[in-house]
Amino acid sequence: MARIVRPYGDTMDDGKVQLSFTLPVPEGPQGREAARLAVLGWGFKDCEVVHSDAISDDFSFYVAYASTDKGVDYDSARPDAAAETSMSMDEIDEFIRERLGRKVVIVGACTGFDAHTVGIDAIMNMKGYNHHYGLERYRMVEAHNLGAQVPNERLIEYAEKAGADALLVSQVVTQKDVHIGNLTELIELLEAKGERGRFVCVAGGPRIGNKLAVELGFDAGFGRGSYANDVAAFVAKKIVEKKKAR
Amino acid sequence: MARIVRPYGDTMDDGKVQLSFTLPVPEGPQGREAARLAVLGWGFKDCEVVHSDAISDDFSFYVAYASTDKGVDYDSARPDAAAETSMSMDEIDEFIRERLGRKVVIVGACTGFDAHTVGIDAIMNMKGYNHHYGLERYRMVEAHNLGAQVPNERLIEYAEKAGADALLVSQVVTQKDVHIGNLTELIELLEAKGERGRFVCVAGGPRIGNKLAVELGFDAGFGRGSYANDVAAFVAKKIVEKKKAR
Amino acid sequence: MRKKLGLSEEKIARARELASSIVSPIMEFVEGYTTVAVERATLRIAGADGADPDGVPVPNKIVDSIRASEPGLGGGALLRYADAVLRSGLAPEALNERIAAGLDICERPVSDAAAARGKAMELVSLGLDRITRNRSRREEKLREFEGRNNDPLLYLIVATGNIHEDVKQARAAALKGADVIAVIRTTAQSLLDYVPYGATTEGFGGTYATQENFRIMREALDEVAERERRYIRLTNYASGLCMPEIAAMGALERLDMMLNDSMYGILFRDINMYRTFVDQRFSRMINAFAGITINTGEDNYLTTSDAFENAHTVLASQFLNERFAREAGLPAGLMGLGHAFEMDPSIKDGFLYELAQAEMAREIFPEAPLKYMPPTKFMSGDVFQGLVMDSMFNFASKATGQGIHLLGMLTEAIHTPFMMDRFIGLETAKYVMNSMSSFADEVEFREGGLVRARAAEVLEQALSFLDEIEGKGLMEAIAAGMFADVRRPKDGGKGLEGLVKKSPDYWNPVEAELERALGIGG
Amino acid sequence: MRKKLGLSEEKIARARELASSIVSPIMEFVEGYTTVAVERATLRIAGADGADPDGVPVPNKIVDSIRASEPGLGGGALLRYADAVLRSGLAPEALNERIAAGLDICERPVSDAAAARGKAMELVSLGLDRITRNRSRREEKLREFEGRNNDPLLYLIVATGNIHEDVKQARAAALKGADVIAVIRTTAQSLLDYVPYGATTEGFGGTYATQENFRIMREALDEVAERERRYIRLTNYASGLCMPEIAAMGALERLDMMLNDSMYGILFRDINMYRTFVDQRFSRMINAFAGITINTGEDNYLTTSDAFENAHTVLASQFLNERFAREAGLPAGLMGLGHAFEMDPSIKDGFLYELAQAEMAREIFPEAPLKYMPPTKFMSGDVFQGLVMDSMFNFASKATGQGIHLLGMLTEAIHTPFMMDRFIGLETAKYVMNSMSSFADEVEFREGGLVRARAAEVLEQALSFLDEIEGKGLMEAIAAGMFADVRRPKDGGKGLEGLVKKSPDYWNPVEAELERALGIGG
Ligand code: B12
Ligand code: B12
Ligand SMILES: Cc1ncc(COP(=O)(O)O)c(C=O)c1O
Ligand SMILES: Cc1ncc(COP(=O)(O)O)c(C=O)c1O
Repeated sequence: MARIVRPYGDTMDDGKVQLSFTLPVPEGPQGREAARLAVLGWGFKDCEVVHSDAISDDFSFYVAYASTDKGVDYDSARPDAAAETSMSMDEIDEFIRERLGRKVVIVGACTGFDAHTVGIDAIMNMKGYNHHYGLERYRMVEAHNLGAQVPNERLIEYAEKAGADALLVSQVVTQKDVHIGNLTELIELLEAKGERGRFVCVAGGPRIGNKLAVELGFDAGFGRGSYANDVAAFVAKKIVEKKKAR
Repeated sequence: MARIVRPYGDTMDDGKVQLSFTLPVPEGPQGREAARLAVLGWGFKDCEVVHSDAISDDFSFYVAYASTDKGVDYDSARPDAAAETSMSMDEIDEFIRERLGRKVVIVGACTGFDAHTVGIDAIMNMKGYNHHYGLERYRMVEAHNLGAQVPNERLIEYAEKAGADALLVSQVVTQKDVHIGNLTELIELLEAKGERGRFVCVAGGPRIGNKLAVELGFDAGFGRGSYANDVAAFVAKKIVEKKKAR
Repeated sequence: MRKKLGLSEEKIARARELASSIVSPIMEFVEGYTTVAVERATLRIAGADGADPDGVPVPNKIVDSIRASEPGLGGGALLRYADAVLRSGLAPEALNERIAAGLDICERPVSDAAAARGKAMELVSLGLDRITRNRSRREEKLREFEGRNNDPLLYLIVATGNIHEDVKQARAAALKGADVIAVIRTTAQSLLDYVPYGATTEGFGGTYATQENFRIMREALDEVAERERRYIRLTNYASGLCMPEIAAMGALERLDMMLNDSMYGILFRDINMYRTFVDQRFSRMINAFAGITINTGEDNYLTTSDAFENAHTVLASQFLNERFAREAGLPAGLMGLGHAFEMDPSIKDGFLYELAQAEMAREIFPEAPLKYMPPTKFMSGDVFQGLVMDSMFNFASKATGQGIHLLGMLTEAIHTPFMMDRFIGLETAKYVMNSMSSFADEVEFREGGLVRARAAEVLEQALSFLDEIEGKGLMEAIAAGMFADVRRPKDGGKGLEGLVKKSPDYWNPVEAELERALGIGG
Repeated sequence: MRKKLGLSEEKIARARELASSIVSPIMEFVEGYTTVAVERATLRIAGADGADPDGVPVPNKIVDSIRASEPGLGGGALLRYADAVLRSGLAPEALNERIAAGLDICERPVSDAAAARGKAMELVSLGLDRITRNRSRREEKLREFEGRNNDPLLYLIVATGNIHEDVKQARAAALKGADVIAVIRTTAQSLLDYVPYGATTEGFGGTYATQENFRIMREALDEVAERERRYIRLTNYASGLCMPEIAAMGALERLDMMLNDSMYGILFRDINMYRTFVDQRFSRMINAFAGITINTGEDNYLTTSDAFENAHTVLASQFLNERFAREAGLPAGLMGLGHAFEMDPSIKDGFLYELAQAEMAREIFPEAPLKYMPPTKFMSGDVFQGLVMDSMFNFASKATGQGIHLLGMLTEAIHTPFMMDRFIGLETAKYVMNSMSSFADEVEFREGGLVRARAAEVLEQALSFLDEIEGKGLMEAIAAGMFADVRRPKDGGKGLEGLVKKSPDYWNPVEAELERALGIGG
């Protein structure tokens, strides 16, 4: 069923949106008019440029309110999530015990030159994050956290030695798409060694989506606000699935 | 000449825009995805929903950054201004003295139930606004400020008696387009009396544009940030023009 | 509360004396008059309600007909209405319908005045009992949900023009932490000499104040209150030509606050001053009886004139509003005296001056739940700068222990609030106020510093201002343009025709009962 | 400055003693060592520069070749370079080109050591003179434009990755009021054991620190400075494997500030601790000589651990950084000791705790131009909430008289700053700081109140922390994970291979000259 929704200012379907942006033109009436036309050009049906100011001689800043007719079909918006349903820590431990009967080995790292450890720690460390314990706390998970700035080669080497079931890769710095390079390289290295099938590969980070991760050859991706139990549930189910497939 | 410009985030032509809006759907992954699709639907080429929060059970708030390819032609953006060039108070007085040789009579009011006087006062009162003296200060202008909440009928009646050359109408409240009604009514009343040609009619207010005013039958419209000398210059020139035409 | 400014208690006392002698001649005048609005309010409390097919309310029809017939309105309206109830043998509701359909109750003179008086007392009791029950219900709920409201109370406006949209917006705001919802009235309703009837969906810049709209919103807020276990106060606007009537309707529908200023209508709406002074007293008596907190409109002084230069006019007006309120039996705990954060943001140390003024109001009116208004005049289309100005306001309010905090909207200069504007306002205010929660307790202002000096200066200026007014007389001072830069002649302005000299046989048991209950006047 | 917290001067003195005895054994160790980076820095001051076609810098080629040949690097690098200049009869620039093209200056042993020494002294003088002229120029301009900078200095970052875009962004920021522009370094440049050469346009999350990039930005800022008649300071990042080299380049190009922490590389970049301790001293001597203000990195402690619980680690680190700086001859006026506004925004009174901590830092280091960092950890995609957090930070900074104020960006959690983000940050900060400008002067903190108690508590905790470190030894404390929850073994981490024991004939006239000029060591 289609349920078309539009932005709401103070009346259903008024389509009101706030925008702000910079234009590489001097401040002035012409700039303001250009800003207004720009917004209309993006498909809004009316636009008021409520503020403009000079950022420098050649750049100017605009705040605008505009409205749109174009709605979106809410019912067909499929969230970009790896796991349809998550499980709690206890459920996951139970699930692993029942279906696999052994500990799952998970190796995690923040790769490349990325030095942000807080994200991967949030997933792996005992303490966890936001009242969700990390993987180290799971009785049926053997978690190895390699920290940050880990070259892909070292991660793979370690995973091989540890007999890992899954690799968790964190990428926080995304400017100039540096993460795409890092993530792609990992998969290519694994494939070159013929080992891609051996590990469940999961990427994560605040700007990482499931779609992107899957596109890059991972099994799943986890973005901002994800917790250890989300990824553990996914990994556990995936391993069971792979076991069945064999 | 066409000079296409696009929003600037931190690199020329990256097309970055910030948006915020409300959707009439509950907060959650599906809402976030709907928000993202909505932004893409408006023609942006990529979009990150960087924040979402529940406003109530059925409404949710989104902040997004998106980028667009669609530029706007800066060179052909014609500002919506009544007067191409303004004059200073002294220049205007001089202009009126030379070209008309008599004082120009201007009657102003904030009409309908609109009680905002500050805007019309800014234009008319001696003191003026932002270091621009008001019309009362002009030696060659006889200014009558009727204040706010003035019915259109009374404004016309007064203008007839005062022998006005120009009517200045302020409209500040614009919700549900109440100003459109008020402004239209004034012109219709004048036309019914066959007096539209007698007065230069100018509308003003923070949400009034020249285009809108002209559409509604006024000679010009002045928006936020306009000053007494802008409107006086316009009025004086217009009267001279009308005199010539006769 | 701990006082930190070292203000002179003598000067404060002197200002109160001046206010008292300024107000006293006004009160003498007020005694002798009633107005069409006072009579309609009285009728409403006694059960008159409804409207004719053209939308003319039943109370207006009754009052107009009494004025048009002999001996006119000087004796009050209630006796006639009660007589009509008696004579018709109908319940008020049914009689109202008849009147709406065209029945003129003044066709025949009152037959049995004593019986009518008895009926009137009965009707008035019903109305006043309902108001008393409302008051108890409010007190009960406040006790039940004690400690769950924010401090200061976070006050949010809704203004869609459509009561049903307003409900959505209000619910959302309440769920996110609003303690007070004010339904802004449609543009210039204050100039209507009647109160529209029924649920309405077509206002400009606000929603019509009608009794049905009050009821609809009250019900919605009560529902959220139960869910959130936080009492949500409802506010509407009285000051204007129907001041006492709207107060009555608010009392009947358990509103909790009411915009009600003794001079707002005169100064900012050009309503006749005699009319206003009479109306404001009756409306405040109703508020007092109903336990409704009034909100005065001193903020309005600063939207037209400069907040630094005219801070003393705000303080002077607070003293006058306080005095007028006392004369109407309103206790300090219900006096939401107004002031506003309207300092030019470019002034060096402007925030500190604001802090001084807000703290000053707090120390001078320690029991009043001061109503602090956000920046409006210097808000611009720059919503980011605006949000930060609002945040500084939030800071100042919490730092000085204000009672009622009107939340600023980042889009103040653009449109009546979008739902998201309100949300942003609430979330950011909660953050700021929580994160500097104990500031008032922690901080002292240096002796000889700019904060103390500013407060002392404003008090001093207010004193001379009051002094001058006392010399001239309040009505003359208003006529001379001493307030808000507007001149209002005594006999000018709207609604003077609604002023009626009480005849010796004027009879109004509502007034009498209120005065008795409030221990004033008579 | 007026002190308002009533902190125990004895405890403060005790903390300084502890810091001194913690640092002293490290200094003893440092005396005996040089590093590849110290040698390269020395060479750069003497004129070595350029890079080979693969991008390997000339100073690296020289040092690598010296290490590879007999007797290695223990005697220092400069003599060999001076000898090569002499022998070749070329100016350093021309020699550099030869080396870049493949010339190995170690093919032959030094022929005339005395002559080479003379040449070296000559080269070093040229370099040091240039640095001295830069310093004078800065001082002159600061005098010329006195009173035109903001207080605190508003510090803005640019981070496009492309030096030419950076220039646009920096110009815009400077025009709108920025006093300091920091060009953020590309991700993980600190882990490179060389400094890239030339203008660069391809960084990630920042722009390469290269001498040419320094020059380009310096020129652009000087231009704006003349136009605005406001000196614009330029900042870059030293701490990392090339700490002394980047300091040297900054000194040569008249940078004004340099990120330079005595332990940052160890803790946050896993650089070997011996290496870091040697490098940081030499780099700080250069900064001190060049009049460059260092910025230490205490903020980093709070990005990983809780700002309330770990406030004392910040203070302890400030004491250590101060001590290390003194040992390098750096006066208090150049110590931009770091701290940060990273309190969880949901903590009740969190802002007051921040105020306490910021004021505490101010009172303990009254002469240091403290560098205060904005909220980063609790910033989220909610840019509106973020803007308000930044505003509270702006308030706290001005209220406590900080020296260097890193402007927060509302999009901190999203991307490196857009031009408009910086603009919004600047405009709102200017408003807040101007409107509460005299706050520090006006306000006292109540005795026995939460603000004073918090400051006293943090000082107390820092004392015990320093006490414990002193007991263990600093290196052992780091190895045990006492800082920032990371364990760094003494022999672990990057860059240990670049550490070189000085041989008895170690000769480094730059070091000697700096020590002499700064009146320290040797
Ligand atoms: C703390 C911090 C730092 C600290 C890092 C300390 C440390 N040990 O981690 C320090 C100060 C060292 C630092 C440095 C830099 N930082 Co930084 N930093 C931050 C900051 C403030 C918070 C990040 C954080 O800790 N978030 C909290 C954690 C819990 O969230 P998270 O990482 O998103 O993780 C969650 C999810 O994403 C997910 N997740 C994450 N990883 C994984 C992995 C898997 C497998 C799964 C399933 C899930 C998952 O689960 C977590 C829990 O929900 C952000 C800004 C911000 N407020 O977000 C900038 C930020 C990330 N940093 C940034 C930059 C650019 C840098 C530098 C490169 C700057 C420079 N040039 O010097 C440096 C260099 C770092 C480097 N070489 O990588 C940018 C990145 C911009 C971009 N999108 O590219 C940001 C956004 C700031 C900004 N606006 O410029 N930074
Ligand atoms: C001050 C103020 C008031 C004061 C007015 C006092 C007075 N005597 O004027 C009071 C408190 C009474 C008031 C009341 C209301 N207000 Co009011 N008010 C404002 C406020 C804060 C500032 C307006 C102002 O003075 N601006 C300064 C002047 C100088 O600017 P200006 O009017 O734009 O004028 C300039 C130009 O527009 C132009 N101009 C204006 N008129 C003319 C005419 C001519 C001929 C020319 C050439 C130029 C010109 O020149 C001027 C100088 O540059 C604005 C919010 C804001 N910050 O803008 C809300 C605002 C205008 N008010 C608003 C509303 C809704 C109301 C009420 C209707 C609310 C209510 N329901 O009770 C009431 C009722 C008023 C009524 N019946 O009309 C809304 C309007 C929303 C909309 N777009 O419809 C605003 C935007 C606030 C909001 N966000 O809700 N208000
Ligand atoms: C005291 C008071 N009463 C009433 C009102 C508004 O009523 P109206 O706009 O209908 O005059 C205001 C507006 O600010 C006010 O301050
Ligand atoms: C003291 C100090 N040095 C250097 C840096 C950054 O350098 P890099 O990211 O290259 O390690 C930081 C980052 O915050 C810092 O605080």
